[in-house]
Amino acid sequence: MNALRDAGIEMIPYLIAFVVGYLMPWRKEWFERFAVGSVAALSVAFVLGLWPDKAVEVAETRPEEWGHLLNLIVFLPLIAAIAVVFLPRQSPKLLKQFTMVVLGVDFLASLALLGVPMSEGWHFQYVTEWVPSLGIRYHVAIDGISVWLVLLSTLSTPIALHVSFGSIKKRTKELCFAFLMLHGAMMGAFVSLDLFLFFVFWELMLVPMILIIGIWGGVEKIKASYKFFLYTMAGSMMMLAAILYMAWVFHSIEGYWTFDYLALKRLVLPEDAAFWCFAGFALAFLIKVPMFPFHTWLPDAHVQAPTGGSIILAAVLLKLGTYGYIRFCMGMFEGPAWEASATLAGVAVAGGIFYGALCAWKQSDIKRLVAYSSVAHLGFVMLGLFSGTHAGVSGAIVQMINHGISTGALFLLVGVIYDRRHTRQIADFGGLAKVMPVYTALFVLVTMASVGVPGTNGFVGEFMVIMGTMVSDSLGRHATPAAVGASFGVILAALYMLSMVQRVFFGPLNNPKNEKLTDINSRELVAVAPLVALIFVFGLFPNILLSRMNDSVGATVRHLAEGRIAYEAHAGATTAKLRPKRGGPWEAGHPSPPQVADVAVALNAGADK
Amino acid sequence: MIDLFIALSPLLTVGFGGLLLMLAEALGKPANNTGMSPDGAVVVDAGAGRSEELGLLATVILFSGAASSMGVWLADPATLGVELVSPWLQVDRYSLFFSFILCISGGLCTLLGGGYLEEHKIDRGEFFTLVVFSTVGAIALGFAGDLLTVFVALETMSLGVYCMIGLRRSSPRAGEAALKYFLLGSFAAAIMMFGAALLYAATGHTDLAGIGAFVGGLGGEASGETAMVIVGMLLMLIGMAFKISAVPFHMWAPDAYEGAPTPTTSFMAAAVKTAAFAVLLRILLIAFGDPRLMSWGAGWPPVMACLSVLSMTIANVIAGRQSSVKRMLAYSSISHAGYLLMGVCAAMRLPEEASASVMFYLAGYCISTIGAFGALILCGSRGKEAVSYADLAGIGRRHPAAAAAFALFVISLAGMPPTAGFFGKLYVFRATIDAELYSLAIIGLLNSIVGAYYYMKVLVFMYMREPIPGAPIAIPMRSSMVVSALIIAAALVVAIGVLPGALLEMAAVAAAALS
Amino acid sequence: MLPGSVVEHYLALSGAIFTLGAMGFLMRRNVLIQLMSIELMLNAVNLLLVSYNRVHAGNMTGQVFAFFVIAVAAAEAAVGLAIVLSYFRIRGTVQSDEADSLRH
Amino acid sequence: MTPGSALFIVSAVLCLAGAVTTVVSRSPVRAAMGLLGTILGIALLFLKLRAEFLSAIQLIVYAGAVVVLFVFVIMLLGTDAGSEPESEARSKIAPPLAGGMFLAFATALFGLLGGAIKTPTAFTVPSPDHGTIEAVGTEMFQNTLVPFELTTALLIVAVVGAIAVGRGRQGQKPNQRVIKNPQDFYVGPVMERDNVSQPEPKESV
Repeated sequence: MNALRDAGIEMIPYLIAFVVGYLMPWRKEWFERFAVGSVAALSVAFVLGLWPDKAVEVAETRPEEWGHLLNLIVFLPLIAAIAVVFLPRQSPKLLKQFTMVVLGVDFLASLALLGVPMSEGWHFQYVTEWVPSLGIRYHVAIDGISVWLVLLSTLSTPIALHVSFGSIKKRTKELCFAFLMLHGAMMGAFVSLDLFLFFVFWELMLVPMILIIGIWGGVEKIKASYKFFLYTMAGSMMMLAAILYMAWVFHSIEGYWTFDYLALKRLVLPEDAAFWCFAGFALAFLIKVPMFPFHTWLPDAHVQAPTGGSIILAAVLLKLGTYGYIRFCMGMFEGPAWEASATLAGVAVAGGIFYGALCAWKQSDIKRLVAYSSVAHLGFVMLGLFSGTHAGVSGAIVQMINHGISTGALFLLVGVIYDRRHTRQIADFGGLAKVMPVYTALFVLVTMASVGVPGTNGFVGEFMVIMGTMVSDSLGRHATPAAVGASFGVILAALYMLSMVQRVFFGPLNNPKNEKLTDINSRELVAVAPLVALIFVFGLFPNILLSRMNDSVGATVRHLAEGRIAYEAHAGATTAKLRPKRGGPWEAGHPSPPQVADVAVALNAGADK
Repeated sequence: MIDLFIALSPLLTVGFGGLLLMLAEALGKPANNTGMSPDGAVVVDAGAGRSEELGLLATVILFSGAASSMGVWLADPATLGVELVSPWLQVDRYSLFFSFILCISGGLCTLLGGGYLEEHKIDRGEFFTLVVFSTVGAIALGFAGDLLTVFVALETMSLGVYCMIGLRRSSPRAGEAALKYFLLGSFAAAIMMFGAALLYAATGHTDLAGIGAFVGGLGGEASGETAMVIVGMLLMLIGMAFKISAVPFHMWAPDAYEGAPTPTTSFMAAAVKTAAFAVLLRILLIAFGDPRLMSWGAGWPPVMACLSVLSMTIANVIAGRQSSVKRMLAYSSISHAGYLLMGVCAAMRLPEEASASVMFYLAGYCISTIGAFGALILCGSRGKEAVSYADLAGIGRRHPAAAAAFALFVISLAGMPPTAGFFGKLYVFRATIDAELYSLAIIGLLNSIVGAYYYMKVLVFMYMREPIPGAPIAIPMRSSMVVSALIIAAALVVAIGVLPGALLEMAAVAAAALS
Repeated sequence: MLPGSVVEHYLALSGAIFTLGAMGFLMRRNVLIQLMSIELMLNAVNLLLVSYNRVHAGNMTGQVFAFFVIAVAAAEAAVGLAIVLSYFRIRGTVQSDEADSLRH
Repeated sequence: MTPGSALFIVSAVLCLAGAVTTVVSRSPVRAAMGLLGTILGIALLFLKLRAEFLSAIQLIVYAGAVVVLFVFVIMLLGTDAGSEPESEARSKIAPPLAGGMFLAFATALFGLLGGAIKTPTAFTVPSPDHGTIEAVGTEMFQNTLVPFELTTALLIVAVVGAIAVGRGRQGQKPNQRVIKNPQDFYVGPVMERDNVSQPEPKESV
């Protein structure tokens, strides 16, 4: 009887899969449904059968945290994306509701992440074997930095999709699929602590994003999506080479394969190798940010993408570059990151903040202007990261969140008038304040946040970045010029944003086409309201952000300094060495050598017997 | 003795299955599909009009070949008295891995053929016999441990493929493709045979292990034997390079791929290439596995590295400029040969890891490329094949399922997650980096960016462009056989891409059996 | 050394036939002659195998190999001629450089 | 000059002359005769090398079957098939270039070989039954049985394939349909923009 009950319990996943498959509203005949159900059950059997059964014990589990929460957040959208494939394309309403419900659940689940204080160490950690023979593990966790980015994404995606449903009427199925896939991949990239897993999610974001740009984009959509794709691909290939090289060095020292961040972080590479690996990672992230010489894909992508795509791109996707820089470049290549920071800071100020601002000033297309303002804002973020100080890095992270909120809101608002007038040229507008008062108010508010007026969120981040830059060790004598340059950048930002607002909303209403414009409708208001609220919440109470990220930022800055010292002590060496384990909460979940070093050898030994 | 038959069961199953297929073809209902030859005589094709049932039978035969490979793998071939057929046929886990892949590939191709031949009015039963016997040759090539078996097997496989290309007798393009492939293929075989004869002349052995032992026993100074071994090796490698269509010996490939019926193309791109790599790795590692021949100085690695770099770069550049998708896929398969050769190069320092990576890559590549050609088949119908990019425009809406499948396989070929191609590429690059061939790995990575461009072009045309109104477009066909082939291939691509562990371990074990 | 008394003479002869065959294959555009050139190359292979079997005279491997090469060559010729025939029916020519419709 | 050397010289000249004839002659028939000459020369050399059985096989299979097959095909195509002057070749440069490259390649290879071979290798004295039918048969059916069995697959493929390819032309032409309105074949909701010409989405095919 017991055996029967156990068998019954084991059958549950298959039964669930079968029932779900059977109920898919895809085909009418029962045998077709039956076939789909069977296929679903079979695939569950397949996955369960192939999954390596050697689960790894996490070093320290926190009792108050539910280990599967991150899995839920990451895989709910991905599984939903697969489910969307089987939903009928004839009923867009069902598709929309399904997608929104999934994203809503994802958002609520991510709110639970705020339930625990972000103390030292990783939270909600979950580790299991994925591909044991290559040393690849499924290792996810968050800290005070990534938790905000996860929340930013779970908030932005539903908003972006809500906006998209308003303006996009065709090919809803593909839209839902792309957004869910993109969302899941972004979540995965933010929480992965295995470099390989990170790379998988990083690459997984590409295809949905090019679909979003390429299917629902503007006139030049195909060129823009090619550009986006090739730039990102170029960066990620170099990153892949660096990842593989580091895994190999670790293997040759320790004798087992791993791609784990915590393990590879311990590597102290010789100068050349460290530089090239840093360059590989930095290239991937700086392209994604994008920083000055690599920024040319961004205006095209933003201008051509549909409003929803622009929001996701600005709010979340670009943050992957900055997040990757903090986590991986500063986390694993402390020495080269430190050495390169003065140069890169110069580029960030001159090429990002100044050049971006000047380009923005010259634009006649509002969306393009906002896109270039993104380049300038991200210059601030990068400057804060390069400073390597507690204030600078915190400011950069705050600025990342703020940029996500305010630029996302700006793109949303630009989308609103684009839907009405199908143009984004500044010259076509003027005096909109008279016909669209609510819209104008919102736009001015968001512009204020973007410019960094005190009281809005933008001010906190920029202020902290400039303060942090001023006292930075890593920038040395370049610290003060960089800080001063950045301050000028703030002024420039005010100039170009306010002049745009002035030309679009104030002055005479001289274009007759603008006289009939309707004000912002409820759907758009619902979308933009949370962002506007957050502008004030974070502007007035920045401590909500700062208190949670404090420990993580402290650890990042501390590890950066320590790692630099280890790197300099290792200078001149030709071989890599492994820093001893630091211990403590930041190395919980570090991989341990497998029982037998090489799986192939183990299997062979078995075969010989 | 019965053990031996069990050990050889993959080969025997497929071989006798082929005979059964011929019987079924000959004894079945007389053809309902007659045509007139130019001189007025009525031409009756055996097995005409029955391509679905014959295709299904062939698929069953080939899949049971795959099943028996798995069975022998599990039963541990070393215990099955295989020394009786050694060294002619080396029944080890290495060859079983390949016979498994080859049977799966062949089975998918016959499934595609079942739908395609009927739709395009070339439904002739010979196709399936040829596929099955070519697969016999391919499996035997994977098993071969002696130059003699290598040749017989290679020719069995190639002759079948030549005829499969020329099967569509009314099409000048198919005739041309068959002619070109035949001429260059036989030329390559002749060059390879001369190389083999030189190896025999120098060593007195035709079995690979014997050659390897003789080479190991050669003294350090330059002697006639050394020179003959090196020249023989070079000629063998040139012949092999033709078979795997590596640049600059690739001239035949795009034409042959384009002119052939698409199921044949997929067979050529998948099974022929896989079998050629199987024997290439075995020859390089067993016969030329001597450290002196595995060096940058006088051995095969520099040759392989040159071929690899040329194949990747040139094929990728040309592929980006094609207007025909089928031709693009042909060039893409050449560039994949380049990536694979990179893994072969890495075998100079890390024989096991590198050959495991090549084997894993081949498994993923075979399934993805067959799937891509299958999706291309599904996009056309009734004599109008979808070949150009323009034919694919708007397929994302005309036939969403075909487009989704095509997208998946193209993503796999481009090496992006979550697909089999991604892990294959990763594994090959890892082997290359581990073997300290950094510049080769960087060239490979740069090439995969170029490659990504033309793979993305397929996505762009399927999802982002619309057909020009009024232009003749290919209507997607309906065929349960093609669809089932695609479902199987897609399931495998995703399964390997998400949970590659089992196959990786198989490849590692198989590679360990090689040395 | 009298001609034919050492095996290198056979190697040279076989190499010459092989080279002639390969050049014939590469330089001629008549498919039939290209096929014949391939047969020449295979004959060179046979000569090499059989002559070196007198050096490694312990077994008959070389001769048996040559036997298989003959079998393979015959099969190849049959298939090749069938393909040429089919091609001639369609195009009315056996010039291989007129086989270029695939590039356009 | 021993009779053996004389035989070698005669056969070598026959082989080379035949090969050159094959390669240069305009007429396929003459080329086939050249091939026949080479085959005969090699059969003679086989005799001298104590390969009586192979010599017979060479004559039977090559001279008796392959060359006859060639001649047969040439007759089938018309004796002048392909014998027209090759001046209309599309590319005048490529063939000589390829041939020249191969010649250089072969010269380099054989030069390397010739340079490396310091001392000539004499023939060993073979066992008395070297090359007889019995010896070859024993070798073939005892040791090389496996490849021999594999040859069955080769021959089946060759027979089936040659028949499949070489038989008469197929009768039917592919039936092609030209579709005027691509929207007919779309699945799913058709949007306003697509709807201009066609009010209802239809099933495809």
